[in-house]
Amino acid sequence: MSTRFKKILFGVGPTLGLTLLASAGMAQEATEAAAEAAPTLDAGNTAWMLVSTALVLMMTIPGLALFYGGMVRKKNVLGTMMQSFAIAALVSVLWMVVGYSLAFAEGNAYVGGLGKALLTGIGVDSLSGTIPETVFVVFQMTFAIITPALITGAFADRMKFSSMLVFMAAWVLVVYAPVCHWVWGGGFLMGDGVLDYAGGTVVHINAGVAGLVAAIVLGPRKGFGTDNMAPHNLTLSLIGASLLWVGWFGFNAGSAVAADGRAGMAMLVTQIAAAAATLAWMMVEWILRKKPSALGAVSGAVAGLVAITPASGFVGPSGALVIGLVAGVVCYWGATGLKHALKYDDSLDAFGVHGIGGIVGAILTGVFAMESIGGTAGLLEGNAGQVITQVYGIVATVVWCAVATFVILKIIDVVMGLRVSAEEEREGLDISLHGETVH
Amino acid sequence: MSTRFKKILFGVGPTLGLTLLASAGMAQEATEAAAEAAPTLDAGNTAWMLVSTALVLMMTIPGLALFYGGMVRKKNVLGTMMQSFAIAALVSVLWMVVGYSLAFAEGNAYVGGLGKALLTGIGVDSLSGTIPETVFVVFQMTFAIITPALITGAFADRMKFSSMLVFMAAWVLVVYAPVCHWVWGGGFLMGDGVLDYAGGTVVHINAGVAGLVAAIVLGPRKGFGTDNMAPHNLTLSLIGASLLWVGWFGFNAGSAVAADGRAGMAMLVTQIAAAAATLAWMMVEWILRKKPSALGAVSGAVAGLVAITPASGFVGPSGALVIGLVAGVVCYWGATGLKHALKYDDSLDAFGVHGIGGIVGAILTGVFAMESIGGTAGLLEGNAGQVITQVYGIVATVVWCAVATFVILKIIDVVMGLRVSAEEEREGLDISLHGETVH
Amino acid sequence: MSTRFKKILFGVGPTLGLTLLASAGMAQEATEAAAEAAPTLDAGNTAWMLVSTALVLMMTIPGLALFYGGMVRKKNVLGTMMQSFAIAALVSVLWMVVGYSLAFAEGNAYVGGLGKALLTGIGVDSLSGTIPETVFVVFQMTFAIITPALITGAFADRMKFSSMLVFMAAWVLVVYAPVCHWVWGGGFLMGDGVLDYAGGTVVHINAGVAGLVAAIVLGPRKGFGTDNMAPHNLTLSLIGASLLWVGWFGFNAGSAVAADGRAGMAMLVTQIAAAAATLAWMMVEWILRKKPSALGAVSGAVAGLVAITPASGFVGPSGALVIGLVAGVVCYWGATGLKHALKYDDSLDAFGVHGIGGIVGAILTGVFAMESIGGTAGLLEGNAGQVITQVYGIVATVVWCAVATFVILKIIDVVMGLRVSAEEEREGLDISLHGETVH
Amino acid sequence: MKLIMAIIKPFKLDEVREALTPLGVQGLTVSEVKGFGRQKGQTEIYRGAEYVVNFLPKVKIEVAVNDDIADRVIEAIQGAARTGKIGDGKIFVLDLAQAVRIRTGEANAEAL
Amino acid sequence: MKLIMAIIKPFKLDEVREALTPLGVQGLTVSEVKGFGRQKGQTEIYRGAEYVVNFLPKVKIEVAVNDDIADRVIEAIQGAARTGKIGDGKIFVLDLAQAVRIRTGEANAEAL
Amino acid sequence: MKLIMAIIKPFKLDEVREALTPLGVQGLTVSEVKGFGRQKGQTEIYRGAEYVVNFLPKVKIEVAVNDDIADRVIEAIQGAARTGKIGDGKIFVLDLAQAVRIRTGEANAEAL
Ligand SMILES: Nc1ncnc2c1ncn2[C@@H]1O[C@H](COP(=O)(O)OP(=O)(O)O)[C@@H](O)[C@H]1O
Ligand SMILES: Nc1ncnc2c1ncn2[C@@H]1O[C@H](COP(=O)(O)OP(=O)(O)O)[C@@H](O)[C@H]1O
Ligand SMILES: Nc1ncnc2c1ncn2[C@@H]1O[C@H](COP(=O)(O)OP(=O)(O)O)[C@@H](O)[C@H]1O
Repeated sequence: MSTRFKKILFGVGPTLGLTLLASAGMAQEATEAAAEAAPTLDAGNTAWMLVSTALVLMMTIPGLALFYGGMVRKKNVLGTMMQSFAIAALVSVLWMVVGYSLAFAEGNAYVGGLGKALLTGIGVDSLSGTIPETVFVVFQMTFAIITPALITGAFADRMKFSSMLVFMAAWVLVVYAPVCHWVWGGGFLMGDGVLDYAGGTVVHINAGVAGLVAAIVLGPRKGFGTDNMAPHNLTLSLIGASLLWVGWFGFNAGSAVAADGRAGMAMLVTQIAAAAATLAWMMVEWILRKKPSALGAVSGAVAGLVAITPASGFVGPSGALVIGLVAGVVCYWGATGLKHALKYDDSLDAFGVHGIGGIVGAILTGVFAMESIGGTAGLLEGNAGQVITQVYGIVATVVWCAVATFVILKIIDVVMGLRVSAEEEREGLDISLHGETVH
Repeated sequence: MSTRFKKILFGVGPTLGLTLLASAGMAQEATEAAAEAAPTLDAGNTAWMLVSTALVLMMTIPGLALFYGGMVRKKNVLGTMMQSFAIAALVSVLWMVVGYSLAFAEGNAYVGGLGKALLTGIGVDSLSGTIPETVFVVFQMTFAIITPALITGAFADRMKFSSMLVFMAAWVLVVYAPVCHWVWGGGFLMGDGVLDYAGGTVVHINAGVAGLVAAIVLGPRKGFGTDNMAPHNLTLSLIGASLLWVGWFGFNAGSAVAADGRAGMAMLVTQIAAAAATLAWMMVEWILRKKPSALGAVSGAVAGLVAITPASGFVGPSGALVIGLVAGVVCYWGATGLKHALKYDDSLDAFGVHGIGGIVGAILTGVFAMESIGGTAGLLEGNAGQVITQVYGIVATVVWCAVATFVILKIIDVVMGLRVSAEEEREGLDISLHGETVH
Repeated sequence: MSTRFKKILFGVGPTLGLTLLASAGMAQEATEAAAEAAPTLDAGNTAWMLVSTALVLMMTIPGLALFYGGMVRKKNVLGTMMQSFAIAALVSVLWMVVGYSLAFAEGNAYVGGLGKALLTGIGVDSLSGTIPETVFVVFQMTFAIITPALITGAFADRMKFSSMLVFMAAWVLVVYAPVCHWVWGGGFLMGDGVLDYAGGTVVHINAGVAGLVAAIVLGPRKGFGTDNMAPHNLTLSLIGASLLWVGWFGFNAGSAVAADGRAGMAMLVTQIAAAAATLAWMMVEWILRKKPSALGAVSGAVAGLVAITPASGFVGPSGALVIGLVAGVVCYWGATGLKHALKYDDSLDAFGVHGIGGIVGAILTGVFAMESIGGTAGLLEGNAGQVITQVYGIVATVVWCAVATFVILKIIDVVMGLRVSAEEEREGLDISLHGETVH
Repeated sequence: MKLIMAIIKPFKLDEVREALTPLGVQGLTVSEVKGFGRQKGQTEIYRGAEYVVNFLPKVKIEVAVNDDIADRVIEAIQGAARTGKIGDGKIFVLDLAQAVRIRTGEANAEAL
Repeated sequence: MKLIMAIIKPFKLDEVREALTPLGVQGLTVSEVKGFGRQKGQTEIYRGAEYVVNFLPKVKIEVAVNDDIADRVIEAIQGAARTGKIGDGKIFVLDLAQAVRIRTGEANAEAL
Repeated sequence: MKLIMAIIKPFKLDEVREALTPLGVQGLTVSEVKGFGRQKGQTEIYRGAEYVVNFLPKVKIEVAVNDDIADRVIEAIQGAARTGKIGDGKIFVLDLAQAVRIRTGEANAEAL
């Protein structure tokens, strides 16, 4: 497969460059197939997708903002929440201008074209399957928002706000949009049969790996390992995790792009996996640390939600139960043992939970996929090859994401620097970057 | 009717035992009637039920977690929120394994069978009426989650986390699932014509009575009546109550299992009753205590929402207005006069608001039910018998719930103890049970 | 047009008076036209409207309550949140009793009749277009709730709770209901072709102007300009603004009263405008004040959401982008330069953001309206007259709102006083009005 | 006069206050402090990161009294604040040169 | 030198600070405390449970000054903090044996 | 005995504590205070309203020690808390008349 990866590495970069320069081609229906299959608008499906969009936006603001905000020290809570909020705004505009097009417009195997830049040709009557394309655009926009927002957990408390914005802008266009195209926009991973129902690869592995790279490039927080960096207010994290859980129904069941049986099954397995992972993480902690913590419970829930994401449209309740249990245990290790062993400061465990959880989920999707649910059989139904395909999808994403993220960060570091000054870091982001404090 | 109750007491217990041992019968459509009536999937109804499910989950996490979390002392806020969160996870898994089956699978008049244990036979295409059965499973799951979570308010600040989990697991299977079967799963109360649209009996009376029993069995908090136990942060409770209110639309209007006129009417009366009760509680407080409090306003809102729950699909706007006003006043008494008179420590008024409010609502449903709305006439339309039937439903639930809850608690007390040590209680649940604190 | 205004001033008052006295006429379908056009219930549309209603309620509680609560000093947080909560309850009941009728029942050009007082004639099967009229009633109720709640930001920290309730009751009936009738209920502004898709005029200009008048009539907070009145906890405001943003999808896309292409486009432009305004405000602050603040970012988001409100069903993505950018910059000025120049204490910028933003949006709607989207062309498509019409709508609303609000406040001031005592103001509303504190 | 400063366990505050009233102490000032000493705190664990809390929540009472009752006040505090477990705290006594009641300007004895 | 400790009503802090500047006081330290005394607090009521707040929020000012200005400082504080209503607070004066400015190591008078 | 009161920059607390242990100091009491002095605070801006924060977060350490080690304790604190930048804080030394360990009733030297 190595040749394949050369192709990716030496393929995507240039193509992307070219595409960006290329003059806008003519608009094309985003999801032709679907469009042909069901050419008329369905109010029920549209209603569900309008709601799913709202739910996924709620995952980032206030969900993720709170989840992360509660875990940092008090002096950084506004700065942390501000990152998610500003990313929501920044990416929305970028997505409208060119992101959506790069992901979903007619293009090549690696990246979409510019045919839909500025949403050209998308009118009030344009359909994407049975729903208005406008809804599909915003729904996908909310995914493009939460992915970079997830990364911020890895470099909490120390990145310059300006550099963070520049980094996210570049990352969304150079990493997110292409990978989104690979898997959902008609790119090569889609063609190769990689299963990722709601974004285990596109969203979580992608964000987790980018976070890991960022944590390493930026280096640890001052006082990491010595100072007390206990979460300042876990009630915020509990609210955030709860809203993430609720919003995840829009994320996974919404990925059916319809209010149908598959959406229902996606919701059911999402609930089961989240619950199982919560219990699993709690139990591991109870055994190893004598006390089940609230942070552990919510971390487990998120781990389970991450792991079920790629699987949600393909597996059944029992598969979901196992995926949840495994994710709870493995992500606990990812956020504790692994991190402490390798000594990087992935401050809020963007990689430990989303990276690891995404990988677990992607692989187990290949194991538990059921033909009767998503049309594809997995290992348990005798299709061992699917697991290989899943691993292949993971590797492709990890490689491109890691390389591109590293390059982007290094360039920004040279141009404008990545970290706040030691003084500002000690004073806290709230006052030093934003001129505000929580009184 | 006494014979009837003997039958219940001596009927449910054994039957439940037997059923649990019994080998799983063959799967049966949960709501056959409905299924026959409308055999095809309706995307609009499905969309609404997907959303209602998300809304009801939101009621517990973060809604109820915040509502309760804000009312306890700071040292217990994480432990309190953790209870709701852990219950959400625990009950989800239990519901999938056997709870749903005990409530909705073909069984006898007292409890469902094991035909749907592990959700056997529920595929991506299985329907429950016009929506996927998977959606019905999760929707009902969210009811099974919030009911035990409501109980936790009664024994706040003093129960062992381990014992709490064991208690809730047993309670959901021995009390909730059967009562749910009685009223909604084809059990005897359904047959006898008891009206409970969205769970006044199944959810609120059930939780309230269980809470009262638990508060008495566990005994009061250390320092109850002497120490200052003022709510530490009512902003949390205000957020929680607001999310409960919003989520309640899914609870009541969602109980129509369709996006139709009856759902609309349910939403309208829910809003009116909640509003009326808020004003009523506020006014009573204003008159008796000279100041209308925020805690009073939100307590009133919850009281009104509880009381309209059984009535929501049966009464009209004017009925809702009266139900709300009555609930606001009576629950104020339940949470103050009654409690102080009887001296039990129902710490966050699980019984005072949910028990009393549920009873008020169940009875008034019999008074204000309109044939034109739910097909059944109430007292005002000349059907006095309905009130008797409602009372009968209440008594049946109260008796079984009280007895079973008491027995379960006593057993757990003997086996592993119910309360944390005096030392742990003083230190607070956050640090002593979960090793965390809000800084 | 001056004659026109005389007619308004001397027309609405009396008419309203008469109407209120008039005996209830017979019920009439609220939106006849619509009803005729689409006489059968559509489950998809109904599902979306049920959800939109929940979303818009969520905007006020907890959304707005948190947005405002975080901006005041700690001693006033409960009192501030309580205002939104109590208004939600009060207006719900008023709306049922007579508000809905005054806005949507058959009436004259200035105010609706009493034909639907107490929701007479609205049954479980009554339709409003393709959705149950009950749903339309609650959906509109949530608009009637948030509008007065928005006003409270202008007189934060100093108004008596009792006077506040009386004021809001009067204001909703004398100002909100009529203006709502003018624009949406078949009143003269509707007839004259004023475009206001989701309430830029009815909700935001109306609330903003009322707020400005209230701020001036009540006078500034004690210590305004000298004491430190920094927001006590912006994490609350960040949560609130996020929930406002999410809920706004129900507000704008819900105003399509259907789950269709126009709803989708409304959602898309809402997202774009909110994002653009967030970035705009942030950038202005960054340039002028050296630091982009979290409060600035969320203020920008709200400004953009306000400005796109009237435009949402009429403009496309590019129009939305411009509207957002302009709103971000102009509202920044409204909340800083303008306010400081004129020296009134619009404490939380109800006018600066909602009044100014609403005016910007109403005018730009006339500029960017596209025939292909909402059926009406704007300035850019050669219909310069639309801008005039928009201005006319603004002036009509501003004049009536300002005059009526002033009169109502003055009367209340004479009868019962508007402000708390200096002592109570210093102690804080929480303890002095509600007998509670955040510990 | 003496300024008596006592560092005690927070939950003992009410008992101490009640023990002082009979001695004619009409006022005192309290602040939340953190104490470091022999008593060791609980461990907090967040995703595997352990933090032993060295600084434990204590309450500091400051009460100005006349010399004549100083000793009884000290005894009363010690008696009421005592649990016998490590961490009960300390009582420090300082000489108070002067005291003024702001409202009236009364000085020393009358000020207390 | 003297260490002057004043317990005042919170909203009087700025006035007091401004009253001290003209006397050449260049620094002071403030802490939030709770005061128990003759002044009675408001009652909080939660679902019928009443709590009379005995401990009222006060601000404690600690300022070290040279003996020569001590009396004027005390007067200034008393003048600025006074409302005439019960609960205005107290001023306590302690002898200060030694003072050091950490940054420079300067001692006593120079340290202030 | 002496009661040494030091006002330092918050992030220096651990260093100071560690500097005292070798001197045999077994306990101390800490409180969060706000300091006003030469050091000027950052400006907070909310919708154009600027607030210069005059009162900066500081930590107050109170430690009772025997006379013999008092000077070394003062030096240790000064050494550990010093950054050389304005705002490092002060050390105030008061004579301590008496000390009692609540748990045991031990007095003075034994109480520390
Ligand atoms: N030398 C000291 N100076 C000031 N405060 C002290 C000193 N020693 C102890 N304390 C305070 O007394 C509290 C209790 O002391 P500790 O040694 O833990 O228990 P005990 O008082 O029973 O010996 C500490 O938490 C600290 O606040
Ligand atoms: N003996 C005392 N020792 C220490 N602080 C005291 C003492 N008496 C009063 N205070 C402080 O002074 C504050 C005001 O005292 P109080 O008796 O309420 O009013 P007044 O100072 O007008 O007599 C109290 O809240 C308390 O903080
Ligand atoms: N006269 C004083 N009395 C009490 N505390 C003081 C006094 N002067 C300064 N402080 C405290 O010391 C802190 C530092 O003083 P400052 O003048 O800012 O810097 P430096 O100590 O370097 O001169 C102040 O924030 C305040 O808490």
